[in-house]
Amino acid sequence: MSHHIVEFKDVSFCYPDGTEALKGINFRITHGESVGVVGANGAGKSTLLQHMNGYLMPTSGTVTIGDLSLTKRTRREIRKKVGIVFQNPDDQLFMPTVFDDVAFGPLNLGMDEASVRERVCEALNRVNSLALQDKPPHHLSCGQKSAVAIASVMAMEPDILAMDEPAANLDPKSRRSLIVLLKTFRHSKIIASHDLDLILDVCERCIVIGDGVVVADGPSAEILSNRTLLEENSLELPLSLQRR
Amino acid sequence: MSHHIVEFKDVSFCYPDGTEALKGINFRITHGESVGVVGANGAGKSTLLQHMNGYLMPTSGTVTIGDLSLTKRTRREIRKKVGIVFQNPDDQLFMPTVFDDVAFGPLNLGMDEASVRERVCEALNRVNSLALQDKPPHHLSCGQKSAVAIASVMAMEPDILAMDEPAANLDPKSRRSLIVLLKTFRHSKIIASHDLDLILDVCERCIVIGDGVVVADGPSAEILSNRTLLEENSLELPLSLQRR
Amino acid sequence: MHMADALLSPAVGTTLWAGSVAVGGYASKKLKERIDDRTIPLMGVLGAFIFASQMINFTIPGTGSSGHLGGGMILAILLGSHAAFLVMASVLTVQALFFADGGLLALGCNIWNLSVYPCYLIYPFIYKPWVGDNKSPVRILVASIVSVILALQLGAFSVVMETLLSGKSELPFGAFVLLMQPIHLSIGIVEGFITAGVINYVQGARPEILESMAASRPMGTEVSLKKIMVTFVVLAVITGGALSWFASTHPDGLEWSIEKITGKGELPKQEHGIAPVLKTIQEKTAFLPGYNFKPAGNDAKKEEADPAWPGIDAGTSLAGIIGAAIVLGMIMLIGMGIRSFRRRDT
Amino acid sequence: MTFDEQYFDIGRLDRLSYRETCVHRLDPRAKVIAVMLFLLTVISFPKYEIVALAPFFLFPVLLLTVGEIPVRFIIKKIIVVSPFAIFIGIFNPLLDARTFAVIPGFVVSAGWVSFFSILLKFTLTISAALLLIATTSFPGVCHALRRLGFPALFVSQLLFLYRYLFVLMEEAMRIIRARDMRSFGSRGTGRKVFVRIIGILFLRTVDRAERIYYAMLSRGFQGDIPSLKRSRMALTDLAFLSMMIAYLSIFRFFPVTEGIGRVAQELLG
Ligand SMILES: Nc1ncnc2c1ncn2[C@@H]1O[C@H](COP(=O)(O)OP(=O)(O)OP(=O)(O)O)[C@@H](O)[C@H]1O
Ligand SMILES: Nc1ncnc2c1ncn2[C@@H]1O[C@H](COP(=O)(O)OP(=O)(O)OP(=O)(O)O)[C@@H](O)[C@H]1O
Ligand SMILES: [Mg+2]
Ligand SMILES: [Mg+2]
Repeated sequence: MSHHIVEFKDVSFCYPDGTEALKGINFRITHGESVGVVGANGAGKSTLLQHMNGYLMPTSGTVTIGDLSLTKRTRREIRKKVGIVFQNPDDQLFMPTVFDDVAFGPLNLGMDEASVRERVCEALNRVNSLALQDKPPHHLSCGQKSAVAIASVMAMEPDILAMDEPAANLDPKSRRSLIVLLKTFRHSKIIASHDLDLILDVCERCIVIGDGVVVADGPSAEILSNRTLLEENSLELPLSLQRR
Repeated sequence: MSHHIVEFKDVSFCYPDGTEALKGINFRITHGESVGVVGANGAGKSTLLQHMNGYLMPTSGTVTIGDLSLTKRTRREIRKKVGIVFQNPDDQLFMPTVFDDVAFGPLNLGMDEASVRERVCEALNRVNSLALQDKPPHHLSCGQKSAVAIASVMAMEPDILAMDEPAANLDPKSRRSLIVLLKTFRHSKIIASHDLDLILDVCERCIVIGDGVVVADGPSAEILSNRTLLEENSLELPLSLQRR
Repeated sequence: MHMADALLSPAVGTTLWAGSVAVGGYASKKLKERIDDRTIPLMGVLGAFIFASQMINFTIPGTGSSGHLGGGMILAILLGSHAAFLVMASVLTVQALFFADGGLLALGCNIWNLSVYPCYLIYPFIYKPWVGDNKSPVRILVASIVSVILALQLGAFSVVMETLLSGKSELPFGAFVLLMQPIHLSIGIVEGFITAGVINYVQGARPEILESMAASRPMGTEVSLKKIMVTFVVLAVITGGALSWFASTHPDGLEWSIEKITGKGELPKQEHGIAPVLKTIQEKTAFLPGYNFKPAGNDAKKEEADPAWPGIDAGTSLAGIIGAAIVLGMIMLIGMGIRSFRRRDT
Repeated sequence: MTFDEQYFDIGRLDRLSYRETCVHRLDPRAKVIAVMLFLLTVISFPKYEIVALAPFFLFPVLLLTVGEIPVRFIIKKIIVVSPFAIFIGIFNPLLDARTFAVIPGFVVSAGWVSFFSILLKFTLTISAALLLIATTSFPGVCHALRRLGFPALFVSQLLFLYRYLFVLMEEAMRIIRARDMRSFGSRGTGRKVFVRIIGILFLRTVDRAERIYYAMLSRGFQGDIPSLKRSRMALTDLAFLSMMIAYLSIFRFFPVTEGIGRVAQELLG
């Protein structure tokens, strides 16, 4: 199933104001892999994720998703395959009610009403938020918003899932169910997070980004127990590995 | 020193749309205590914190800060005593440069120029951000913004410090320095967070909120190791207490 | 459409600057008397909102082009005249500085064209009396569209007048108006729809916000006739003063404009396409200040004989060109010198 | 030009203004006054003037080089905003075809001369405005305006606008991203969704203003935005201003360029 492959080849990205956020990133993710992306504040994680469906286009180098290499022309096709959950849930919820919001994507895909309804309920159910469906998003608490944002992306059934700091505002139980949810998601996934314990739980592979380059890439268990490597990158051992 | 006391007596709060977010909250915090507030998403933590300086006014019940009970009239006095750091540092840094921002409070207190300068430098120094003083806030990273927001509250020398989810987007190293910073703050402090490890590190006392009421209140070490209590409230053991 | 520095004469530029500064001072004074201090951050953040909303564009059905929110009118509806004027002036200032939209001298014109009309004419005299406390979406829609169109038409017309009175452009009044007004009509319709859409949306989703904004704005709930009269008199005095000033310096230009406005000088009949039209207009008219010679088409000899021709003879011009080349060359050298010196320094 | 680029451009301009060169260190008031005088002088030349404008390129070139501002960036910005002036100016050659014989044996029409003059003035005025902001931080300009007598309320607005410009633009950009991700082409980008998004952005803006207001209150805000006294006019600033005035008046009132040309002409024979 070549179409679930993600490949970055020498990807560099420079913000128009001159900040070099990525400086030659190389990696390849094959079908079904789950990969954690970790690094200091400002290392380039969010920038990297935004390349995955063409919000940002590499200044140099190529991004390949499945059989398509990312260009302005293939962007639309690629967006159907890659679902991204961004850092701030407020920015993702722009429809007047939770239900409408989750339905927005499926409706734009041209699905009929009955199946949209079904999809929406299923997606909300998965994040334990079915009861919120008629609320307007601005009346939700932070964590509730995050959960709904995840549902709205899940409802599109993407082939590849990318998440930026998905657990930041979730309570420990919701975080735990997110972990379970992510584990049951069978396709490729990429998760950028400071929550190293979550990465350790969900991802078998981990990429450390430092100042726009890949500093380390390997099995999570190995990388996330390498104290010197982590400390060089403003990280520390996952809390569950820190003995009190 | 009665003026550092915080007391909530039967405090209830109902949002204009009818959501009962607080349903009779009772607790009392004495001088120098540091208290963690934990609970599920939507339990009412942020709502509770917003009562501490009159951003919200209780629908019923009384909030007492020091010798003053919170009313529209005493609000201004109380705001001088309680410094709140909300979740989003962007909303707190409203002046065009870091220096101006930190100086805003002291200037409003009517201090003369030299002592304002001194206060600002001292506050910025405490959060290791003195070098940022001439920068505009929009050129700072997430973590830097949080640090400056804390400094701008600290420069007011509040008697009581309240923080909502202070570590949400910080990388582990910045989180660690925040913990150190909080430990050095001598006055009373109240911290709402899902990061139970942080609470365990910083607060000797912990209040569990569930659905608008106080479910438990006691020493952090005790409460945060009580697995059943935590699990009933959508929480779980701090990660550092979970053995892998 | 933003007026540009390069098209302005100092007289027009400074007059409109003075006018805008006067209105700004008046607005600040009025606002200061009754302001609820929570409007201060609200005004600032709403200015930023105007910018942010301009980044979001949508496809206008059928045309493939995209539209966005302009600002003046929606601010006036939300904040009332005085606050809206100040916010709009700040927005235009940031545009002039960061986007170089217009320029700093033209800023006076732009504030006048894009803020004074919606905030001090259209809103109090058209939108407000029309909509009042009536919340019906249809009425809001119609009133918004009409108001935005009127405001933009006035603005566009002012751009025309300012350009003509400055005398840097050869464009004749009629053709210029025919170029500017229709463009702004279509922009106005789109913007009117958006303005109404946003007001209606907010009305539906969070009516309490509109109410609290209305409650905290000075010129919102009770409009006193006296105040409007004062505003109007201020406007009239400024425009009147400016116009009579021009009348004294450039009698022909103004006469000509007024003749055109009152419709005596009609557009000539079209022969083929726009070029002949422009040419006939040009032949029939001599209207611009400092342009008091009779244009003579391609007839070069007549031109040289014309005593009003700016006193330039071919000899000085050649010297001028050589001089300009030398001066520019020297400036380039200075620039490069400084650059390399700096580079060596660091 | 897409709006994203516009946003980044102002980000870049803003960053340039925080550099440390001697131009950046001049008092903002001196720079504001100097630039305004410069603009007025340039604009005051008559319609057919070209030659006498040449010396006025010295000022922007000095700001550019001493202030270490990238030339290309400024040129690009000038081109981006040029359409309106070009659109209006291009009619001059069409309408004013009288001969303006400049060089013997070579015929130029008056319309082209006045058009070229507009372009020169445009380049000079726009670059001066851009360079002012590139060499003076925006807060600096605001404080200058305040001390030049602009109303405090207006200046506070301007500062708030500047502060939240970046925050809200980023917010808007993220919302567009979210919309585009789930829109699949033109579906979902129509007017209805657009108005709703603007509406949401508006509501959030109002909520944010409320939070900011409370943040201000909790730091003792009582209706006035206090500010510390900034730098005062130093000797260098006064020297800069007087040099500026001398420069502007010499080249405005004396045909220096032409004189140089004449001397050169004579020397060459
Ligand atoms: N819009 C932008 N314009 C210019 N520079 C930017 C922009 N967004 C981010 N940057 C810069 O790019 C670099 C990478 O930022 P990015 O947001 O990718 O970091 P991150 O790893 O996601 O950090 P965090 O953990 O704080 O979310 C940083 O130096 C940042 O300052
Ligand atoms: N502005 C509002 N209008 C109506 N209901 C609200 C509003 N803000 C919050 N609520 C509701 O009030 C309850 C408490 O919300 P609150 O934000 O205090 O929760 P929280 O404990 O801070 O949650 P989180 O951990 O997700 O931040 C929730 O049920 C929420 O949906
Ligand atoms: Mg990020
Ligand atoms: Mg909360």
